[in-house]
Amino acid sequence: MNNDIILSAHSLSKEFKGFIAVDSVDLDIRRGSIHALIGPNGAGKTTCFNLLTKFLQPTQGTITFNGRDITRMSPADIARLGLVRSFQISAVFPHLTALENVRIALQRQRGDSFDFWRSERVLSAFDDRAAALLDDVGLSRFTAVAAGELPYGRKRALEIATTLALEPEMLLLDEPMAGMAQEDVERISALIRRIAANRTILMVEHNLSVVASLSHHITVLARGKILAEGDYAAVSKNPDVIEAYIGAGHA
Amino acid sequence: DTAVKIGVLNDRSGIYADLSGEGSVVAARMAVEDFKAAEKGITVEIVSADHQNKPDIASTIARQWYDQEGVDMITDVPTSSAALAVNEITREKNKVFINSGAATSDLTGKQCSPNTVHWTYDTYALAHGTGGAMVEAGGKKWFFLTADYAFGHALERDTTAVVEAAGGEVVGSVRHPFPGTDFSSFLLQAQSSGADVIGLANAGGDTINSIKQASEFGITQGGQALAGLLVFLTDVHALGLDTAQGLVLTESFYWDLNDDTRAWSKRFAEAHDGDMPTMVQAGVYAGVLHYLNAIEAVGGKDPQAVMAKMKEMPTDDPLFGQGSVREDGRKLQNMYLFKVKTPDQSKAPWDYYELVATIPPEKAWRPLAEGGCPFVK
Amino acid sequence: MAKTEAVLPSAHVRPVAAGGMPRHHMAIFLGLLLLGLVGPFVLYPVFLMKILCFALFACAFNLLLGFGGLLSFGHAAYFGSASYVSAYAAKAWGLNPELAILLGTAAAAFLGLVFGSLAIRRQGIYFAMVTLAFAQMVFFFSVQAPFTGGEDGIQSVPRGHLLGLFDLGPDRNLYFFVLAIVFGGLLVIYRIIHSPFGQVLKAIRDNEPRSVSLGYRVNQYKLAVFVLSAALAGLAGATKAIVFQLASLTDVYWTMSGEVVLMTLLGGMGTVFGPLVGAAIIVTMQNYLATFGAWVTIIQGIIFVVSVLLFRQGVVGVLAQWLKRPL
Amino acid sequence: MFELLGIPPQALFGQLLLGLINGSFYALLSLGLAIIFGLLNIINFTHGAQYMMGAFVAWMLLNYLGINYWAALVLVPVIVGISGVIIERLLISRLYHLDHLYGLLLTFGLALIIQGLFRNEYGISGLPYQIPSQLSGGQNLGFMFLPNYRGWVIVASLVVCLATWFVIEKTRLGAYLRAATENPTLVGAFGINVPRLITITYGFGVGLAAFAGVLAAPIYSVNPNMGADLIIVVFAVVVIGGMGSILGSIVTGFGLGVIEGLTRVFYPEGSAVVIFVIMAIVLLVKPAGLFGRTA
Amino acid sequence: MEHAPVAEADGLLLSVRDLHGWYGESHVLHGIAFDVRAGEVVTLLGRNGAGKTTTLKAIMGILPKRKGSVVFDGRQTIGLPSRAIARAGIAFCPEERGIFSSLSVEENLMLPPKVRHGGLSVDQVFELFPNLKERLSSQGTKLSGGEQQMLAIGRILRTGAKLLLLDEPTEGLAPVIVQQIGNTIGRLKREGFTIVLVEQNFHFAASVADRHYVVEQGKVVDAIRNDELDQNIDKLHHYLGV
Ligand SMILES: Nc1ncnc2c1ncn2[C@@H]1O[C@H](COP(=O)(O)OP(=O)(O)OP(=O)(O)O)[C@@H](O)[C@H]1O
Ligand SMILES: Nc1ncnc2c1ncn2[C@@H]1O[C@H](COP(=O)(O)OP(=O)(O)OP(=O)(O)O)[C@@H](O)[C@H]1O
Ligand SMILES: [Mg+2]
Ligand SMILES: [Mg+2]
Repeated sequence: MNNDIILSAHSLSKEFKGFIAVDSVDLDIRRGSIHALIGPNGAGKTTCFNLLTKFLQPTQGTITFNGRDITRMSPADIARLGLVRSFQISAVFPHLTALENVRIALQRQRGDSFDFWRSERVLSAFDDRAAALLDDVGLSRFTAVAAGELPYGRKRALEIATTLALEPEMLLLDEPMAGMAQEDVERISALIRRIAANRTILMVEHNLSVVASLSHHITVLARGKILAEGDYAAVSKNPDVIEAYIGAGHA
Repeated sequence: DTAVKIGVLNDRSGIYADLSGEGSVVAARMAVEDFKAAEKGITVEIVSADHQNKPDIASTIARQWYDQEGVDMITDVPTSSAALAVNEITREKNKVFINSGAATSDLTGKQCSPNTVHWTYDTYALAHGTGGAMVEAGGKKWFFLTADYAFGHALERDTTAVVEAAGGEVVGSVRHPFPGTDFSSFLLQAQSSGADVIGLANAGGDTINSIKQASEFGITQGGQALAGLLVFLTDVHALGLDTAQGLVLTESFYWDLNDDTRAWSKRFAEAHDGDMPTMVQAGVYAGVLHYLNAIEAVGGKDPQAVMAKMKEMPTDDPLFGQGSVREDGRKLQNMYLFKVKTPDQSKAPWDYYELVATIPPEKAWRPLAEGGCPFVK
Repeated sequence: MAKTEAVLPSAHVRPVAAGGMPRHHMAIFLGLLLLGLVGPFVLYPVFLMKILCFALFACAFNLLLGFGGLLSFGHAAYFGSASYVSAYAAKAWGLNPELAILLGTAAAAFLGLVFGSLAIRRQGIYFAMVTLAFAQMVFFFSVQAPFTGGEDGIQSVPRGHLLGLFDLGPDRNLYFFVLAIVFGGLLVIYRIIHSPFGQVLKAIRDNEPRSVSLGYRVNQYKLAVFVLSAALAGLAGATKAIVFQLASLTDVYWTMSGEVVLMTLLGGMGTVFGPLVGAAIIVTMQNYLATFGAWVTIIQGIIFVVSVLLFRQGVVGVLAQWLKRPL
Repeated sequence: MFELLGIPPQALFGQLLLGLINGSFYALLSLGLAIIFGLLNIINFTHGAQYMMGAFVAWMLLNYLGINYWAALVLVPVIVGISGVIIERLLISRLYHLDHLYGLLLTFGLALIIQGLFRNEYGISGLPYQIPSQLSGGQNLGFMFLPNYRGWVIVASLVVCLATWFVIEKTRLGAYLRAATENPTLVGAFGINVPRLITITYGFGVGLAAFAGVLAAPIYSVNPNMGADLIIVVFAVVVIGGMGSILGSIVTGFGLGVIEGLTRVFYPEGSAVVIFVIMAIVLLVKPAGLFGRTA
Repeated sequence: MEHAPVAEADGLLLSVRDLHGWYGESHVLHGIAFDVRAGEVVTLLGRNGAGKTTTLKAIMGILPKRKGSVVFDGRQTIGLPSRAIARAGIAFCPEERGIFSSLSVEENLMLPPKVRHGGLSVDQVFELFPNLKERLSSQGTKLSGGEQQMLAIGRILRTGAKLLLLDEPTEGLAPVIVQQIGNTIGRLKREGFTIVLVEQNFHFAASVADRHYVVEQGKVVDAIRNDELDQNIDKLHHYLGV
């Protein structure tokens, strides 16, 4: 594979006691592209995610990131390489304020913060950047609110802001739009488009209009196997896909 | 006239609460009564505290008593660790310590102190009493059930020496964790060892448990004798005769020895809701009495003088009869080998022991030379 | 839904807004120092030293529970083993007190490293039980090992001369030595809490998987705080051994682990100064109830129950709420 | 006749059997803990004290009311269980909205209180309790003398353990209980009376401990501390087994009993810590515990 | 109130008046008021954080602090514990699905006790959600996000409650499934179920509901009949900030 492939998985499989959730999937994700992973429920999308980010160990197959084999790495190390994920069920630090949530991510730039002898004053350096990120996702009004008290949709937004704070080379977003009101969907799509400029993004999304408008390339999973690949136009015409996923209504 | 303050420091909530505890305070008060302090223009005050068998608590209290509350003498102090701690502080503060409750013979050995008297018993005496007498009684082959810590090891070591000296042999021993609950597997090993005597080189709850389970495995019925190296009247009381019958043990006092002991014990029982005195409590009585007598004789409470006097004049009390306090602080008196009665032998409550043998002081206690007490030349 | 409140009410650890030590904390520290300095002229020094040692112990424990969110039910292991080591070093090898104490602390830190690296593999209640079990292991070891003197413990430890110069025999001299150690310890703990490291700890306690996905090696952080806490607990234990000239099984028994939890709970877990107060209260109580035997444990139990049910923020926590300031 | 590491095989059988007996106490206690934990999400530190109460209440019934062992075997779990129900209603139930660790602290405090009270009342050196006449004596199995009573202990605990397992894992009630611990609010919103479920469960778990206590009374010294140290070992057992599965804690209980028994023969000095060592190893190789569910 | 709920009070199954709700100190519902007729499907629309979920929780009695009046089937339920409300015939499908990890899929499905006859049979549920049938024995939370959603809905269809409160049932579901759910809701309606639906997916809402209530900052600010939707579409877009 040529070097403009940033992440590639080869014959990736995951088996849960006899049940094969992901079945020898080959993925190649081009640098700088927005790549959507769609498919019916239970197709194996989230599992794929967990495999790529090493939250699950693949039963077989190899994963290479920037030409480097990461199949045996720990999730934390993957993140350090610049391959960062979000979660399908939203993940924030409930007792920290929105600002602190983002700051925790920014703090990573300092490398490991084992420096228990230093004062936390050093962290205030990140406040402006954090505020900016929150503003990007429309949370500027909530900087001082404890994340746990934000409504669901806002939590998702905060999570994305936190993820961005890591300046990751590649982002994996699991259903970023789930449970968001229209207005947020718009904003987040815009945001994703913006950040995609210098990043690669792989996302799972059921909201087809979002997929259509955002993604350059689409992989359709069904029952753990790849059903179809290509851009939206192509995929959405594919009869199998319509039958298995999109359904009559949309076609 | 002199005002004396005596501190009874012992275990009031833990494993030794029954054999010392409040009973020791009662005994101390009786001593003051019988001494008729008031008439002699000596005012005696008694304070008491619980050291919970913890040396650090014991030492804190001792310090405070000596430094702050003007206590002149501390007595009882069961649990070797606590006793040794108090022993140290008493020496440092130059006061008087009359121990009755602790077993370790170090109090008058390596750790001996010019400010300490060790009254009622010690491991050496127990080992020799039981060990020697049993072998004479025909228990030649021994197997030890030993609590796996310093105290247990010491007890086993001493007894082994006696047994072998008396022509017996030790066919084996097993070390059980301390504290332990289930001794069955160790007892099984003892049972199959073919020994005549199973020596219990442990204390408190461990001993009770091992005896209880021994009876369950029919060890005494099986012809093997069970020898408790550190068993008190209260333990037998707790076990009940069904379980404890046939057990052999050594003590320096039993309420039913003679008229004096019976009379005194009756008074004690009245003052201590019906419970008969243990040798430790008896020791506290005798110790306090001797201390007060010494003070009277000296005409003051200067520790050095009083200690000297206590060692100089013979002891005489209704409980231990004639005796003396040796240079190294060891109180010398008879020891007795008892056998626990069967339920139908027992006529009255607390009627538990039958006397098997009386061990005279010279045989009972460790010779001065062997103790290795530094300040004794 | 249910069971969301973290072990420590997060309100108490909101970081001091982008500043160093807030003024009222500064004031409290100075006040404490003052108290410490006049104390021995008013009260029995040995008693005060006991409070100081336990205060440090409790604060070290609170570092782990209140700020690391890890409830260790076996902190006696580090407290006790340190006291054994320093006692032995001072008595058998005749080391100077400061060296003996350092050695003890190091030992505790090492033990913390070993047990910690195992214990952090489990969370929450399991963690508590694992630490408790390990502590029990240390207890049995201390019973059997020859150098600990079994049940007798290590007795008559020399207080020695500080740096071989100042005689620590007199209670007052020793007292100021101890005061210095404990106060230093407290400042260290304070700084740990309010450091970048402390921030990450907070995040981890809040949402572990998320912290991982942000690239934090969570277990290393947990281990780090565990070792720090163990070491400081060791410092307290080692000092106590020199003060009482004694190291014994009580220091490694599970009741000791329970007591330190109680002190922290009563004083206010997750507060900076709570454990101090808790320690003072409990030690004083034990001192005056010593005569009541079993009642000591009963009363301690009652305090436990009451604090858990009605008084979760503890004395200082309540105070903090009342003053609307983190303490 | 050949020997195994210096131990004749018969003796070994004997030791294995004793290990099982020992294990049946671990099993009963860890089972009770597992149930309570599984459903209330608290570690019941009072468990040891309640085991002790079991033994004491049996003793009281006998000495104050002349009620014999067999009746006690049924009555005591009920009585102590009820005391548990009261504790749960009055105290523990106030903690469910909090972190589990508060439950640990509360029950720890309760344990201190209960043990203290019994110590004040009955002292520490323990009380006598005889083996019921029907079970006194024993069988000579050739390789060992097995007291009938010990045999009975194995049988009784096995039966009780398995019955419990069945109820929790295989019945609808069990499903309610498991669901209720995960999300009581939602289960309540399905129309199920969660608080009552939880109370019953706690009572039952405590009852198990009390049952173990009665079984123990005739062979172990009945004293206020009998549960205190035991419970810590049981905690280790629970960690090794992983509280995820009921069956797991039963198997682990018996298994560790045997292992400990064997250590007593081959390396007695280590028998106190062997379980903790195993726990350390398990944590290394299988952190979730042998039967634990990894979330 | 400027928006008229339902004029004629006949056949009212649920009537909410001046409903207030709190999370700890924060006052989230400020006098919600709306009505639902028997056999009707109504949706609560609104932006994130408007208070839709909270409203459902309050009706279900699982919001710790609530005031006001919720009359269900002629009976005041505001004071009742949630289990009593459930027994009265209301069932709730939470936003976060609430699948039990310690229960198998089957146990999850069977968990809610039947409160009345007329619920779907298990087979009917499988018919709706074939995925579930294949994974019956696996651990509930091991299901994919969507499968969990199906399970969460499926299990309350069994209970035979009269009134179903569904919080964003289509969230994270594939279009095919969304259509299925749509059909299901239609069918349930025909079978006489009454449904209160919280939705972000406004197209979906339009396809199934009779009426829409718009929630803003803890108040119902408007009520729109589905057949008048086209006239009001701009207003609605304004509300939802599209
Ligand atoms: N830990 C697990 N154990 C067993 N089976 C699992 C596990 N995780 C997922 N599965 C199964 O693997 C299949 C794929 O799950 P996955 O979560 O990847 O689906 P998905 O594509 O993300 O679906 P959705 O869009 O609904 O989230 C599902 O059938 C699920 O039941
Ligand atoms: N557990 C909580 N504690 C405190 N405040 C909360 C909590 N949950 C929700 N809130 C607040 O209550 C308000 C309403 O939340 P709710 O979840 O009802 O909104 P929603 O309309 O359901 O939003 P969404 O469409 O995102 O689900 C929001 O402002 C939110 O911040
Ligand atoms: Mg998914
Ligand atoms: Mg909602």
